[in-house]
Amino acid sequence: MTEEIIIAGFGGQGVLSMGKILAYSGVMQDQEVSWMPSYGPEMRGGTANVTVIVSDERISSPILNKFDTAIILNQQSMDKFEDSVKPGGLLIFDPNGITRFPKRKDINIYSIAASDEAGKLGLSIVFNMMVLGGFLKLKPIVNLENIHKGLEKSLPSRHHKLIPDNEKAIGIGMELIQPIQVLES
Amino acid sequence: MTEEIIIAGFGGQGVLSMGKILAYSGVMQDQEVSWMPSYGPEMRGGTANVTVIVSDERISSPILNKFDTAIILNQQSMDKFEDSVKPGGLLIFDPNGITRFPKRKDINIYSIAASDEAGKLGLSIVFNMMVLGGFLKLKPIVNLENIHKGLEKSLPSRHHKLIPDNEKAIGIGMELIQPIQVLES
Amino acid sequence: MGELRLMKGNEAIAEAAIRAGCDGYFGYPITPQSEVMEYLMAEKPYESTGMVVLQAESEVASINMLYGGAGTGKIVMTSSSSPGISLMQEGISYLAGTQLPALIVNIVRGGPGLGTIQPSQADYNQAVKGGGHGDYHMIVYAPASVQEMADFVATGFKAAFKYRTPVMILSDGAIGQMMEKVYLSDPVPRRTEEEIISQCPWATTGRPPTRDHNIITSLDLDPAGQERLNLVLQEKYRKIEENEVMYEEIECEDAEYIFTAFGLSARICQKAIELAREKGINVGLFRPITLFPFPKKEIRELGRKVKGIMVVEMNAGQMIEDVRLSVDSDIPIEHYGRFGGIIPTPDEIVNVLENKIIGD
Amino acid sequence: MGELRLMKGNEAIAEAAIRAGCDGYFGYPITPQSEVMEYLMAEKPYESTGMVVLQAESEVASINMLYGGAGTGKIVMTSSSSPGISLMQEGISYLAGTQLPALIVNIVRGGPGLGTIQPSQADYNQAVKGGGHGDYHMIVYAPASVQEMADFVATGFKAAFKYRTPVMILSDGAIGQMMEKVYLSDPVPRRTEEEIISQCPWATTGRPPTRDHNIITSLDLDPAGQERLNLVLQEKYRKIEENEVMYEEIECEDAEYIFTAFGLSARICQKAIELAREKGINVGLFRPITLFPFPKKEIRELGRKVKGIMVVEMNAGQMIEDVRLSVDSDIPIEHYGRFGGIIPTPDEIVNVLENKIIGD
Amino acid sequence: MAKMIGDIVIDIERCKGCEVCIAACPFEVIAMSEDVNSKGYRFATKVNDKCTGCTNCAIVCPDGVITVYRVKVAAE
Amino acid sequence: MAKMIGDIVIDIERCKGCEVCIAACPFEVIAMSEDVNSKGYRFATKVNDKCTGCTNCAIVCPDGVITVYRVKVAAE
Amino acid sequence: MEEKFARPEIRKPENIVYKRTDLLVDRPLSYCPGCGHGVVHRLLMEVIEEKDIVSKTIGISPVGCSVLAYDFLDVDMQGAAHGRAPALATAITRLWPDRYVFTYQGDGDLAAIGTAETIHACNRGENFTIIFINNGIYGMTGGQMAPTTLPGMRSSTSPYGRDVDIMGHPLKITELVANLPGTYYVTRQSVQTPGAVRKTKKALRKAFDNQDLNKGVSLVEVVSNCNSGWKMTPVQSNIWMEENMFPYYPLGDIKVEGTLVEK
Amino acid sequence: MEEKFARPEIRKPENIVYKRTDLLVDRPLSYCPGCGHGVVHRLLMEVIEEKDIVSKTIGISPVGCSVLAYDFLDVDMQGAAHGRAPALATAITRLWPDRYVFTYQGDGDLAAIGTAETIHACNRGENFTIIFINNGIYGMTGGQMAPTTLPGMRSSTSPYGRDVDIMGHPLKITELVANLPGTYYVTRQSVQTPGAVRKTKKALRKAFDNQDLNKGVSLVEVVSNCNSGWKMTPVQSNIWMEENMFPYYPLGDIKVEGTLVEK
Ligand SMILES: Cc1ncc(C[n+]2csc(CCOP(=O)(O)OP(=O)(O)O)c2C)c(N)n1
Ligand SMILES: Cc1ncc(C[n+]2csc(CCOP(=O)(O)OP(=O)(O)O)c2C)c(N)n1
Ligand code: SF4
Ligand code: SF4
Ligand code: SF4
Ligand code: SF4
Ligand code: SF4
Ligand code: SF4
Ligand SMILES: [Mg+2]
Ligand SMILES: [Mg+2]
Repeated sequence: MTEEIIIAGFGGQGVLSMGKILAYSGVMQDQEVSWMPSYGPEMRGGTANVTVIVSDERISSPILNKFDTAIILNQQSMDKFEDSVKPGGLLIFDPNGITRFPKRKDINIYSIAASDEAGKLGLSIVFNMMVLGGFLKLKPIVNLENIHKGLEKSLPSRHHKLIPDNEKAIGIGMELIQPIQVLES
Repeated sequence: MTEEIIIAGFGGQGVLSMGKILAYSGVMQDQEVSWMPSYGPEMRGGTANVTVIVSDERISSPILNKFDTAIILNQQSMDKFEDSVKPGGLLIFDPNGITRFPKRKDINIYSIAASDEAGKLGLSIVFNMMVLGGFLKLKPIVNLENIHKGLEKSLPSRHHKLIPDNEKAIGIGMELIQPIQVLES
Repeated sequence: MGELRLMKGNEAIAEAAIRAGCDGYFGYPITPQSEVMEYLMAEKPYESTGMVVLQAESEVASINMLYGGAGTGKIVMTSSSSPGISLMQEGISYLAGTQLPALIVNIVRGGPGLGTIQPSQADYNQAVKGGGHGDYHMIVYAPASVQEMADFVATGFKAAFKYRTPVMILSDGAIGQMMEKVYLSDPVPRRTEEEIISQCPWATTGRPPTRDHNIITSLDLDPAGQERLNLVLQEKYRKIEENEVMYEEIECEDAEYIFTAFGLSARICQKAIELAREKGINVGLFRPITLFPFPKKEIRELGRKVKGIMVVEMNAGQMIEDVRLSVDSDIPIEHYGRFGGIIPTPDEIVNVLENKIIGD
Repeated sequence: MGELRLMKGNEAIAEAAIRAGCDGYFGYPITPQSEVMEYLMAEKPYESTGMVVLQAESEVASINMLYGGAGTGKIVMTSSSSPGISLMQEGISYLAGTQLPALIVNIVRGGPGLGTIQPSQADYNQAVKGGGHGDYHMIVYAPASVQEMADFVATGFKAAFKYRTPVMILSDGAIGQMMEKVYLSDPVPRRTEEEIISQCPWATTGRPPTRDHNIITSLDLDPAGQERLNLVLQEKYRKIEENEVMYEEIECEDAEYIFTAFGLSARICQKAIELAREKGINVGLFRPITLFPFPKKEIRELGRKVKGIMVVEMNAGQMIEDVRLSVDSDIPIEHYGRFGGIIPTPDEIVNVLENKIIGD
Repeated sequence: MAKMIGDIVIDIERCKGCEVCIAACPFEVIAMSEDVNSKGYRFATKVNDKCTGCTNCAIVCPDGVITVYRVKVAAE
Repeated sequence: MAKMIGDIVIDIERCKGCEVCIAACPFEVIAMSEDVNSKGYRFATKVNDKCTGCTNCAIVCPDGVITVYRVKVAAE
Repeated sequence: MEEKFARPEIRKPENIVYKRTDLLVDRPLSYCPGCGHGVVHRLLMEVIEEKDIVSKTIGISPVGCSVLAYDFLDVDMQGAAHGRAPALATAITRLWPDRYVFTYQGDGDLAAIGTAETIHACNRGENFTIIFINNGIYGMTGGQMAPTTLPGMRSSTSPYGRDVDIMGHPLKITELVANLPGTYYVTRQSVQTPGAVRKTKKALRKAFDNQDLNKGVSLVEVVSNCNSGWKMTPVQSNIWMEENMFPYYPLGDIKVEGTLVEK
Repeated sequence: MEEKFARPEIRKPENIVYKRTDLLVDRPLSYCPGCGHGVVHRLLMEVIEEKDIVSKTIGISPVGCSVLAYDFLDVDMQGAAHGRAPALATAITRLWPDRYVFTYQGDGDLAAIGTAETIHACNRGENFTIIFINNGIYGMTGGQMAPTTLPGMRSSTSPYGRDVDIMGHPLKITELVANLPGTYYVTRQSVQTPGAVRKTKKALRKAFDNQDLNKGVSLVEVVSNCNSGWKMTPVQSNIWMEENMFPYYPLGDIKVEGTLVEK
């Protein structure tokens, strides 16, 4: 099993930490992982993205231009990464702030209204975990036990009290995710 | 004609300027010349030397380890350069400060008591020109007219009033120089 | 087997340094490697192991702190990225000339000039041929994973002391910024003062009545003395070339063609090998791990077996000169490079292999 | 034919700069090249031609003054020697990255570190392969006489502006300190403000209403933009390699063996040729005058005609790599070098030729 | 006494929602929008009519996105 | 009152003839030689008996070539 | 978007009392929301515009958050290497003596790596203006400690607060260079309130006016927030700055017309 | 050689009241006749000897005429790159906190190329001693202008005298660093007379004593002749120094126990 994922959105949306928790969960179940962020000043207020690979085998390139899954949290990222999903791959997006929906028909597209839901529930801080939950519903590449361990490892101990909220958010995300049908245009 | 000369002594003895005047005189009679000094902090109070080449042809290496003529003004330089004179070559030294006379028998050795004489005549400042005069007596590689021009060129104009003294010193040096017989030891 | 962590390459370097008993780190912030110092400042090894961590006023100061620190016989390191490393060239030349052990990490970014902060491999020549003045070399390690970022710290310290030479880890922004699994070795304690004094009899530890004063200098106003020093250095480099070569061969047994690449490029070539082999092209990877000493003999032998070599670098063609100087068979040796922070993709690498080498 | 003088190499550089219409010199004292600035300060061109001469607080400041000055479109230069040039590596990389014309003189001394002040050629790699970070080149001239020290100043300025690139004169302490005859060209006036503005539309001259503001930078945070800049540079280097190669062949017509040497070494090889030919060995000299661009084609062709090449350098073997990379015939190519300020003597060169190449 | 009536125009696409203008306005004319612009920032909006055109908001705005208009009218 | 009698020993091979000691001696004890040493320097010599061993010459000597001796004797 | 409180009757060109100067290039600034860099950029361009010296102005941008200043300031500009802007400016001023030359530098740039270049340009009395943005941190590289970071202040390389015993004291480089004979005007200002902004603009104007006199360096320090680096909202950061930075870096003129201001 | 005025009856070991310390290596100093470097070397070694700290002392020599100091001072020594001695000393002091660390630097080294390292080590309050030989010139490289060269003073790069309008003002770096919180003791002395030598020795002793307190940098400036560079005889040069250097660089303590001395 090798899963190659890009997660992309605004700087403040928890994109990097979502990737890190996913990667750490992979580590917890003895898989090979890599987490490769975009970095530098363009992150300031701008977009951020991270490539996460979880695999049973030694990972060759940590940098990719095609992905099994793209998790997309703003319009810029949609513009940039829709085409990078491999045929037959998966694209998940949060519709909040998306002005142009994805058009590809050779991939599976899901929407997850995590931003709205998190706002409603007062769980904005774990919005990213909802999105992760949605992804894991579709591709359960790491199991819940290892996610728990991953959370423990990747959150600084002063934030461990937030782990239950994180896990709750994952559960909510699993419920929230919805397939999208791309219409003929 | 190619004449390869080393001039060596203490820093203050005018070694470099003697070489420069000789070289400039060569330039004045349309010859190729090079003037290659030792340089750097070891000159501070220590020894100084300069390699001068005057030639009718393009000069290949400006740095030599064998010389047609060595002009030697202190003991350290005698120690260092006696052996560098080509067989059949010329060694000229001022005996002042020389504690160990040259021993080679395959070269021509001359002594010139320029330092004493210059002191006596109150011409210490042109002591080096006396030595040059001695050399030119033996090897008239540049003529007096061109030496005059060389002096004009190499002395800053505020020192041009000293040219007559310089020329006088050359004349004195021509008189002063004496062959030396190396005794069997 | 040590402790398992998910870490950035830069963090791995910092943690590995603490665990390797490093005595002092001196650095100045620059992207993409500031995490090295940030990690150290957060870990406060000065409270645990006693390791000194100091933010200098510049890279010129950093390298000269490193030089001063190295003179004490302690285990010291600095890290920076391309423009900062350029500022260190005088100091590096001094370290080489005085034969002091020290570790310098260069997390390369795209140049020249201010360039970009994206990863690059354009500092190969600077690291390997000598960016500073004079005839000298550093041992240069090119890690290709976070694990190696950690491992080469201790390896580097060891080599630095074994040969009394500056050592460089030449990596890039991508490996510095990415996280991977890393097994951290168990911490070794910092050496005691007595150990340092006995292991480094050349160091400035304070002159006891029992020995002459130690002098650390690269100056010799006597050219003969300076030449002797240079001959000692050249002899040292010969020994290093004899003993310290490191490289990796991946899928070379049946290979008709060979990629040669170091660091991040080697990782990308591995992916390219997957793609090429899917297409039925038998290609392998030769990865020099030490760039100086360069694995000349090994690539020469490979060169005699294969039909062509493609050198993939994130630069305009630097290591390829060492490949060409090493290989003695009459096969095509071509370069493929991207610049300025652009990372070549596996498929374009395969394309170029097909067009430039196989199509030849 | 110009004015005839007997001058030191360093003085010739300074005088030639004034005569070439140089607008600004920025430097910091270091042996064996301090005469460049001293000569300028004594000549006071700021009173005659208006040329600025400024003693900076360091070489880092000098090179950045040079960089600032180059940005104005004016003709600017600096000079230093090995350790000082190492400190300039960041600035040189900036000059290359921003494509600015500037002349840098390196009067090389023995290294590494503080080394010695005696002449050396150990900075070949630094000058030619890039001592700074990133993929860049300078055009590098290696004068072998005081005449060439003078001549290459104007040549260098011209090339610098033609290609908008930093140019280096790579010489050594001996050529800097020695006096030879030199014919100085007639002075050309400094360009007027109008000429500069029209000839250098890219320069920071102050934005008139008629054009966009000029920006001089090497930064492009977008890797694609940075790659474009790099491709422009590589294309420029290709053109330079095509057009700017300079070399000299001495007694090569009938030569069975060839010395290859630059700068001072080439002068010494000429003497060695005299000695060797006296012994009946037909040897000639191939002297690269530009080290970048390296006269690859020319030495390749020579290599096909002779029985062996001996590369003589005052270093541990640096240019020899470029010779090996150029020559495609199967002849012995050996190196002879002395270090740290020691100058090889003509007879030892002949000896080595006999033993290492002919005896082969 | 003459009275000043002012108005401001905010380039909301360039506003970064820093709220510095809010602190600078003596008449609490400015507040943050609920919506975000295309960069994801909430932006400054005019929320009442009390603007005197004093320019305070504009001169402290780091992004220079406020244009201020002012006319003098007779006191009421 | 006790009187001091001093003496100095100059390492003439290391003396560089700078004359700084001459200026420092309150009793004009030191003067320069006519001869030069092997480095070509004229060197400092004692030219009278007036030395009190005050050490002035020694402590200003840049080359540290002067050793000073002193004994206290009863006043004459 | 519909505007509720718009007053179209007033929004006429003739009623404009403040608008962004055209000398600021028409593109979004790259700074974080609320960052003082933007204000200073604007004031600088207003001064150049008012003095009508665009065609005689050359600016030097540093390496720091304002590295891209050349993209925003519509005058000829050259990007310096980190810390070296005063060296560039020295050469440019001497080669184009009738130009108005300014450097724009952060505290890391000017007071850490560029210390020697700053001191020596100030000591030589070069005829240019230094605009010095002191935000107590390395903004661009992600909030590391700067020479000017306050005692106890957190940064990514002083995560437990600056410990002066280990990390040294904050460096008041502005006071330091005021002591040098080559500085003619040295002042410290800020831009967090309308009043402060007006003063800073006056200071900048004075600095450029001084260049007409050729009497040496004019240095305008602007104490400014780096809300991202300080991990505060912009408004919080301005308050924190007033309460913590100003006591350590008191505002006001330090040297005027070559004479130190008595305190 | 026969000595006319020798007093063999006094020349006994027990009567020695002054002799060159054994901590000066038994070889000729490389300095020019009459150069102050030699005196300072000797005083320095006397202090180390008297404090009995050889085994705890590490010195840094600069690039300058005193580049070879390590050949003369019989303590462990490291030769710095030009100007960087304070950086080396910083690292050494921190890595060997109980050692006595000193730098020995010329004015070109300390106040030109090394400005940033000097200022920042002083500002951090590193616990070492700086011995600063101010001879107003670059001695080693043949007499070029230094930051401390006086106005109007000739040097090989100011052959018509230092023109402050073009070449900048002399830099009083000692006064400058005295203003920094990290300096504990700052003084300016000289060594041309017996009295001056005694004061300098006291100052050096105080500097090393201060290192026991760990309160920051002690800097001892010694205004010294460079008779070669100045092109005078040693004795002339000392007089010239008193008449010209001292008015500009007045002798005496500038900062004692962390407090500036009122003038
Ligand atoms: C030689 C070099 N060293 C380090 C850096 C990395 N660097 C970029 S900006 C910066 C500091 C910026 O801080 P400051 O000058 O205070 O400006 P700010 O971003 O706070 O406005 C550093 C260290 C670099 N680009 N070049
Ligand atoms: C990087 C570098 N730049 C320049 C030099 C040349 N250099 C050697 S000593 C020196 C100046 C010495 O002057 P100073 O520090 O005043 O010491 P002094 O000789 O007067 O005692 C210079 C510029 C060098 N060795 N290295
Ligand atoms: S100050 Fe400017 S950028 Fe900030 S909220 Fe107000 S209008 Fe927007
Ligand atoms: S112009 Fe003055 S009153 Fe109007 S909104 Fe701005 S600050 Fe408020
Ligand atoms: S010890 Fe005193 S009295 Fe004796 S020679 Fe020296 S200075 Fe003169
Ligand atoms: S001071 Fe010393 S070196 Fe100078 S003359 Fe006197 S004894 Fe000789
Ligand atoms: S990081 Fe700080 S200084 Fe930089 S733009 Fe953001 S707030 Fe401004
Ligand atoms: S050159 Fe000057 S400083 Fe150097 S040793 Fe001579 S007198 Fe002393
Ligand atoms: Mg800052
Ligand atoms: Mg000096």
